[in-house]
Amino acid sequence: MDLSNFLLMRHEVLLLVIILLLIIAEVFLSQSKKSSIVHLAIFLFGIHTIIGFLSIDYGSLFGGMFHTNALIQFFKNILNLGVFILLLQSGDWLQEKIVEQYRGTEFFVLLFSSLLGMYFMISAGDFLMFYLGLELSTLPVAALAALETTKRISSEAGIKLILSAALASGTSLFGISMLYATSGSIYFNDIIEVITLSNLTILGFILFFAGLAFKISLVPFHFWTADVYEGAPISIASYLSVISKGAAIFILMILLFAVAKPLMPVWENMVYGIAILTMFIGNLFALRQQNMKRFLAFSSIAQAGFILLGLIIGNQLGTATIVYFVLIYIFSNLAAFGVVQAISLQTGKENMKDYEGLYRTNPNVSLVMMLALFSLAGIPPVAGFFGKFFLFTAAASEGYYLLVFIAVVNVTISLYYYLLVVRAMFLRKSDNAIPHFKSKIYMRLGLLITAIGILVLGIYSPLYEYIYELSKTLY
Amino acid sequence: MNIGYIILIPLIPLVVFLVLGIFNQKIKPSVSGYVGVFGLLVSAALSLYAAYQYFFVFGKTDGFYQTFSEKTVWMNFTEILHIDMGILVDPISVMMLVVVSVVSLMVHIYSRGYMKGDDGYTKFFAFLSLFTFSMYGLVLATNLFQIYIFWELVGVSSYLLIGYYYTKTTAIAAAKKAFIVTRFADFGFLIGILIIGYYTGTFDFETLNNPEGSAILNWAVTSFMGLSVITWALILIFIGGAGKSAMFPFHIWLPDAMEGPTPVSALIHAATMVVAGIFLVARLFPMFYFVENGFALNIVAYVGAFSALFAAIIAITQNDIKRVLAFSTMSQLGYMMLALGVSGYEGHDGVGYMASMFHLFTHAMFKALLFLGAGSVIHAVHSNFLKDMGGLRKYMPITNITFLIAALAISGVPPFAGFWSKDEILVAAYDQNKLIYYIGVFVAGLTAFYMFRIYFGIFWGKEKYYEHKPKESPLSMTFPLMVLAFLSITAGFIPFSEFISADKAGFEAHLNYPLAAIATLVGVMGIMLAWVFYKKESSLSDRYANALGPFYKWASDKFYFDEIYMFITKKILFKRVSEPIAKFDRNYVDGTMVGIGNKTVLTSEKIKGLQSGKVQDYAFAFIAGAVIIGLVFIYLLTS
Amino acid sequence: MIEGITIYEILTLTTILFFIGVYGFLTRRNLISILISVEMILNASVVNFVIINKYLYPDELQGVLFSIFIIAVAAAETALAVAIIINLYRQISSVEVKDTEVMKY
Amino acid sequence: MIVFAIAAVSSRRMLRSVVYLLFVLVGIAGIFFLIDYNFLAAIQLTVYAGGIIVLIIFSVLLVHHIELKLEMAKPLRQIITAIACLIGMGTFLTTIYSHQFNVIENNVTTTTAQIGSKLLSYSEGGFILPFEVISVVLLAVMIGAIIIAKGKKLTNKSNN
Amino acid sequence: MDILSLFIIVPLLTIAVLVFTKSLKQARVVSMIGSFIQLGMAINLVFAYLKERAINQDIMVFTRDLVWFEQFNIHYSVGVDGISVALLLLTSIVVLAGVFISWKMYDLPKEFFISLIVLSIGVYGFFITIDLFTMFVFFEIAVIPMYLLIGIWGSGPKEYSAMKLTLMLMGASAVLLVGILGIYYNSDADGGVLTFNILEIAKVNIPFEAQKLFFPLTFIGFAVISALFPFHTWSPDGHASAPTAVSMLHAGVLMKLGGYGVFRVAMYLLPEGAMDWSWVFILLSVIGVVYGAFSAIKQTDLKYINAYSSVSHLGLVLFALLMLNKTAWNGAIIQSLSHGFMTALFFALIGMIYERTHTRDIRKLGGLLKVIPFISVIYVIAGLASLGLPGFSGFVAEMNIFVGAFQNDDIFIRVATILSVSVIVITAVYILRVVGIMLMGPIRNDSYLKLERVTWFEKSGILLLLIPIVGIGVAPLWLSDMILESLQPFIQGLL
Repeated sequence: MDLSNFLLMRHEVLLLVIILLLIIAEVFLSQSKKSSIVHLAIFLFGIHTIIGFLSIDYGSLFGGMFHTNALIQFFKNILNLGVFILLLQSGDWLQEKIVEQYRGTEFFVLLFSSLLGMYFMISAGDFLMFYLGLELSTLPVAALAALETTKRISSEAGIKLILSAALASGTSLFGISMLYATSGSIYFNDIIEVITLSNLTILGFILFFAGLAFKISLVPFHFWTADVYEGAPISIASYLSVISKGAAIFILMILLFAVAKPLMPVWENMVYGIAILTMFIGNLFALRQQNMKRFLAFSSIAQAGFILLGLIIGNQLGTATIVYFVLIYIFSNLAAFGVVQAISLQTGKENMKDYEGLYRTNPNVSLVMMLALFSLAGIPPVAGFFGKFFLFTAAASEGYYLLVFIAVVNVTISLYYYLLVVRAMFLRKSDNAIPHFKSKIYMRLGLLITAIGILVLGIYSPLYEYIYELSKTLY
Repeated sequence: MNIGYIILIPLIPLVVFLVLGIFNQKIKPSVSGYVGVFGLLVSAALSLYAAYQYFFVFGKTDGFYQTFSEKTVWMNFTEILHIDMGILVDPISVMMLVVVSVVSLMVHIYSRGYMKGDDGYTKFFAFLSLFTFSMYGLVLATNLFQIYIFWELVGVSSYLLIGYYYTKTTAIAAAKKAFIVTRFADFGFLIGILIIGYYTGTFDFETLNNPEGSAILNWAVTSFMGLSVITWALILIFIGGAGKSAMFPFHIWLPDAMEGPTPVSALIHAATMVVAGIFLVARLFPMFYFVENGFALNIVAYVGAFSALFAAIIAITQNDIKRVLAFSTMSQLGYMMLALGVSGYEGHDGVGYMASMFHLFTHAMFKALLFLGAGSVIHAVHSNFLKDMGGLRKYMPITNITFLIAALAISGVPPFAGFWSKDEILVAAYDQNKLIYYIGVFVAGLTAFYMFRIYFGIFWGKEKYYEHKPKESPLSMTFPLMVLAFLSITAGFIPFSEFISADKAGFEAHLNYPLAAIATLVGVMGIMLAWVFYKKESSLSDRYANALGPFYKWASDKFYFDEIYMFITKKILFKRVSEPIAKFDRNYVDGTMVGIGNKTVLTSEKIKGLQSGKVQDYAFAFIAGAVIIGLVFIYLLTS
Repeated sequence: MIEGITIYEILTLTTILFFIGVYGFLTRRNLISILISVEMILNASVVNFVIINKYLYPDELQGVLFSIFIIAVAAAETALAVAIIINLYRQISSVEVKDTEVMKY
Repeated sequence: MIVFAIAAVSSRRMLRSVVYLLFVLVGIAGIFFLIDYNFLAAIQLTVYAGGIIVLIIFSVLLVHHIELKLEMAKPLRQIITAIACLIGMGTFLTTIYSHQFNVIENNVTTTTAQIGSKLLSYSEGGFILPFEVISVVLLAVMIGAIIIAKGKKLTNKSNN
Repeated sequence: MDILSLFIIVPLLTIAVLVFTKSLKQARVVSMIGSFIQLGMAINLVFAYLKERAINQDIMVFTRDLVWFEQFNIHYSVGVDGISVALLLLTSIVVLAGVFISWKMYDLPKEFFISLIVLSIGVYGFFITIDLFTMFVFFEIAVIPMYLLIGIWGSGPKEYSAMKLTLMLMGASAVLLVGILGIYYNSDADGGVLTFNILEIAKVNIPFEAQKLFFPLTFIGFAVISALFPFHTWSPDGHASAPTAVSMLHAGVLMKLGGYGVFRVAMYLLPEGAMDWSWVFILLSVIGVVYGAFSAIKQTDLKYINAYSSVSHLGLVLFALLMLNKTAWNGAIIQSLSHGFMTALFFALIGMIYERTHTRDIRKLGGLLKVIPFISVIYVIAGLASLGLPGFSGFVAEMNIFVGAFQNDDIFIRVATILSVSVIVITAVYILRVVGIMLMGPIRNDSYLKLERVTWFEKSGILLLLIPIVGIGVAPLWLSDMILESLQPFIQGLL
């Protein structure tokens, strides 16, 4: 084992370095130009993102505790991209609000360490690493959620998140312990060999699944989502709904397809039921939300439900469609959250009612929002449609026509509430509409990237083909 | 023997219509009048020439009048079924050409005077030309579908002309009624066509009418409810004809149609369009005759006879002279129908067919004359009602004379035209079916009676008060009167049977003296009766009317047929059908759709309590969920 | 190995412990006591790991090490939770669950 | 031990329940001793009894007046929860008992040295990576805890 | 660039230019030019097609095929036959007319025209593509702009109607999606590869079970947009609230997607399913025909009358499609065209009348023939056309349908046919009712005495629509033959 092996975990190492750099910078930066920490962080992370795309060889380290392959690398890059856009969108907010409270660095440190947690989580080779990654990705976010110490709901969100998280991790630990009891190992590779369809295994697996479902916020493990999203700062809500959800789905997929393959007869039915529940509950709750953050929270729950359609078939096609969808979903949701953030940054308004007549005052923002919503609703030609359609195709490939039917019914329901927002922005005229504003460069850049992404990702087919090629590596 | 030029006869009016229609605003009224008349003049000349050519030059070869046709495919349905457009020249079509062109020409000329100063002058002539075009197309049609096409066009032009005074609500209603009633009949017609097309595989008249053709020979192949489908088709087609020809029970539109300008009534609702039904039956006569031994033909006969009687009775009681004429038209049409109904095919048996055509011809002349005369009277006294008229003979002599001639003609007094044709009809009826014969004779008497009733009422009797002195109409109006009067006198002497007969061979018709005598006698009696009642203003008529009591009342209210129809349409169709449907649609069909949406929203309201905001409830759901899933998948769904 | 005590009994114990923790979590009205319950839940699994390791797979130390990490994480979790609770207390001067229901529906 | 646990979750007095918890933890440490994982028992005692309990007591004192009685949940709710928990317990236990463990009779004692070497070895079955990661976890959580607990009184010397 | 894809590209360019326009003037001129080019292309396409067809006997001509998503075997593949050519012509004409009619769109003109053209892109794409996936994409692209068009520029309860319309159509397309997936996964029944390509799928014979399962889904999915009873209720509200041009495009073009899709996908790919299910849908469509006509009788809002007559007319289209023979199909296609032109014309006229009198309630109107003769006369003509008067396109279509329907010798279908023939009477009733009340009769309101005359752009819009109606009606031969020979392969597919 020499240093070259560390190249395998380049993402992690680099991110760690960035964290340290930031801390050091914090120490040496003078009072006056604290705000420059933001630029520094974004710059560094940008570089990190770019480096992530450089080609690299794959393998596993530390006796299989850590292993990467092309797909995992690619997914880490997706996460990087998402976080980068997120940073761009929240750059202004950081400078205006957080840095004033001398919390700039901490924000980044926490955010990045949580991201680091995700890295470890998705390239974990055993349950221990997985558990640590999970915690590492959760705890700092809880801290971040409670970051706005002056806001009551912020702390409330923090406490709700951390308590639920503790319960969830406790449960899944109990489950893991059972799996350990039956299989005698915490390494995925060993477990695959010995795992069988015994009751204890199933129970352990279900408990463990619950812990993960909590992060993906599948019904009935989803309740924390809305409150936390609403209470937390927008960029954190966005982070939760996009990055951590994406990562969790990815690892769940890997575990289901790779590790728990023998349990498929159990979990495909389970996923079937949960998918239906999740879609309906998410949609029905989203239907009557006024606060945009809650609205997006529930919509993201419903989206998770759709993703399960790809999960259920458990093969390469499923993997590809899921990764593809997650990528698109990241862009769409980031766009939506970005707009919400931009507006609340300017006016502090977060309710749907405040958006009335938005188009006539701020056409560009509302156009981005419309694109995002259409993409979430799955309207061609924007990317979301392709993502959803392929998920449905995947589910149908195994003959789950009924499930697909239920899903498309839900698509229609979801279309309704997405159109409610469009209605507010475009159809309504309002005397006290949000006045015209001009966001700063970061925000504009962030929104622009997402908008382009939404428009291009779907129609540009080679992307999907590439993902499909990558997802071979899982098998 | 080139018949290509015949195509011009319909085309000229069409061109006139387009010109007048498109440049409606630009053209000065006077000009448009001349354009219309000139166009008709040309096509009338052509038709007469065509008639001469056909009957005397090339029409007859080896004893039969041949049928010439030129057609081109207009649209393909299937490999065998297609609509052709073309012209078909045979005795009756040529005869109809003459009728249409002559009457139409007269009406055109007449209208130049009658419509003077009306602000829709140009439009009026445009419509007239449109109608003439459609009528030509109808008579020249080579196949069922073509005739249906022009049938509809005729209907529409009649609609437009009846509704010509479009600010008068009565006119609108009348137009609507006329169109919809005929349209309803056409519904039957169309079904008939479809059946014929499906079972015989052709729409073409020549193929259908060929007595040796498959259409006629194979009528018995398929049957439906005891009758051959072909018979059904013929009955349905006859329904179409009945609609246009105002046979009972489709007659209700005809009286109301009098809301249109009088020349229109003369042209469309007396001379030409209304005989389309007769023409249609005549056109398909071989089929009617041969298929199922003329079952359909009997229906034709009885419907005709009944309509004739029915209308005549009503006519006696009406006070609006135009309506009287309308009902008389209806009864005359009934005459023609029954003539067709009782006709045979071979040689002299075909007398009914011939007679019907003959009567159609003569009737066109004198009925047009009657209408135009009435028009000129109305023009003079500005009223349709008998009570406003009287003693007009000294003011408008020409009208008086011509009207008298026409009245005599229709009453079947020799030597006027009506006598000859009516006589032939009675002969035919006598040979075939006594009952119908008696009806016919009775109707003849009634006809004479009501006709002279109004004649005396208008031109004799006590003078009424006219706010400005009535005077004779201008030459433009009286000239057609005179021409038509001349024709009404002479038309009878045409040896019709030479030219037109069911088997196209022609035969020697000879007057059947006893029958003729009886008919004449009855007619004269009718006239006498009228003389007694109405020559002098006497209360006689009223007394008899009262004596008849309720019956008279019914008759004068047209046996309440309008009311029945109104009830069916307004009360049943609109109230009981449309309104409920409309409501049902709004409330239930739409209701469910909307309801689904609302239900969803409601559900989301209901379940909002789940998200209670208590972290412990969330945890409870979490644990419960996990446990339940565990239970389900370990102990319930053990696979 | 504890003589006379089978693994089943110990697992039963831990399970009971686990559910007591859950019970506490669900019924206590006070954030800190909820925290206490969480500790129990975590401990239950800690014991599980250790016991399983000892009884079933004594030659590998995975369980033990796993439990060590769990303990560490638990400590961290508690620290963070306590911090948030204190901050919350600072704002609303209460650590009752019923005061953390601003956001609902 | 069970008794203490139940007491811990049902006592009306904050501090008392903490103390009960302490007993529970100690009990667990006892178990570790019994299966002679001494090192683990030590950790259990130090980290839990030493660290967490103190932390909790600390916060309790911070946010509570000692004699304050906690109001418990409504009895109905308690019952429902209890039933649910019992059902769950039933499920778990039946499942566990339905499983046939092949117990290996042994009395290998693990020394601290073994654990240490495991922790630091990066070969097969080594735990160095988690060891590193946990450090990051602790760092991050520490920072988070500090900045949050620090509240409004802001200085620019936050993390050291 | 091939001749077909231009139908996508030119509108895109138009939009690109529109984005930079500043005022209503520029916007409308730009979009007028754009749609003029479209019209030119469409006409050119007709001739090109006739020329091509002479030498090339493929089912589809001008085909072009680009791989899009290789793994799903999704292609962007286009091709036309006589049917789609005719419908493309219809679309281009209606779009141009729509632009003319909305000449005075003051509120957000740029956005209006953009959405209008997006809609037309969807329609064009739908007609040219022969790949199910692409077809579906274009289908939804065509539907979604309606929401904005009605919602922003509409009148009355516009938000409600817009939402209702969008949701019902989207729900339908959701059902459709399942159907399409079903077809896709059965397209390898003969051991071939999975494909979305219609022509390829037509070659394999899908197992009967699958056909029975997926035919109704596909049929309903498409038929809802052509107002199949009982899923038609979006159409009256939608039409009533939509701005004129949108009603024109919607009724004139968008509702044709339904019939076309049913024909191209449901009938062509799932013939056995069609035969198995036909009686159900024949029932529904006949109900729709009669029912629509009857409920039109009682309406008082012009747009509602027209919407219900659309239900009736398009019910006829579906009915004809279910007759499964060439003549009826031919009739269905021609009916689609003629109905397209006629309703577009109707809505245009209604829009003008509304613009002038500010009411659509026929009870308030009256004697318009005197004050706005041009519009009124055209209205009468349109009315006559729509009650199937010979010499107008409606007659040709209906006769084809009736004759075709009469070709199946089956008592149930006979009865259905006769019922649907009866509609010629009912139609006459409600058309003449409107004409009688609104155009004829005394003038109800003195303010109507001085209504502004028809303007040049309105005139050109009207004539644009009127000419084809008369053209088809007078000389149907070329059109019906063009369609007939395109129908040949489909008939063979049926047997």
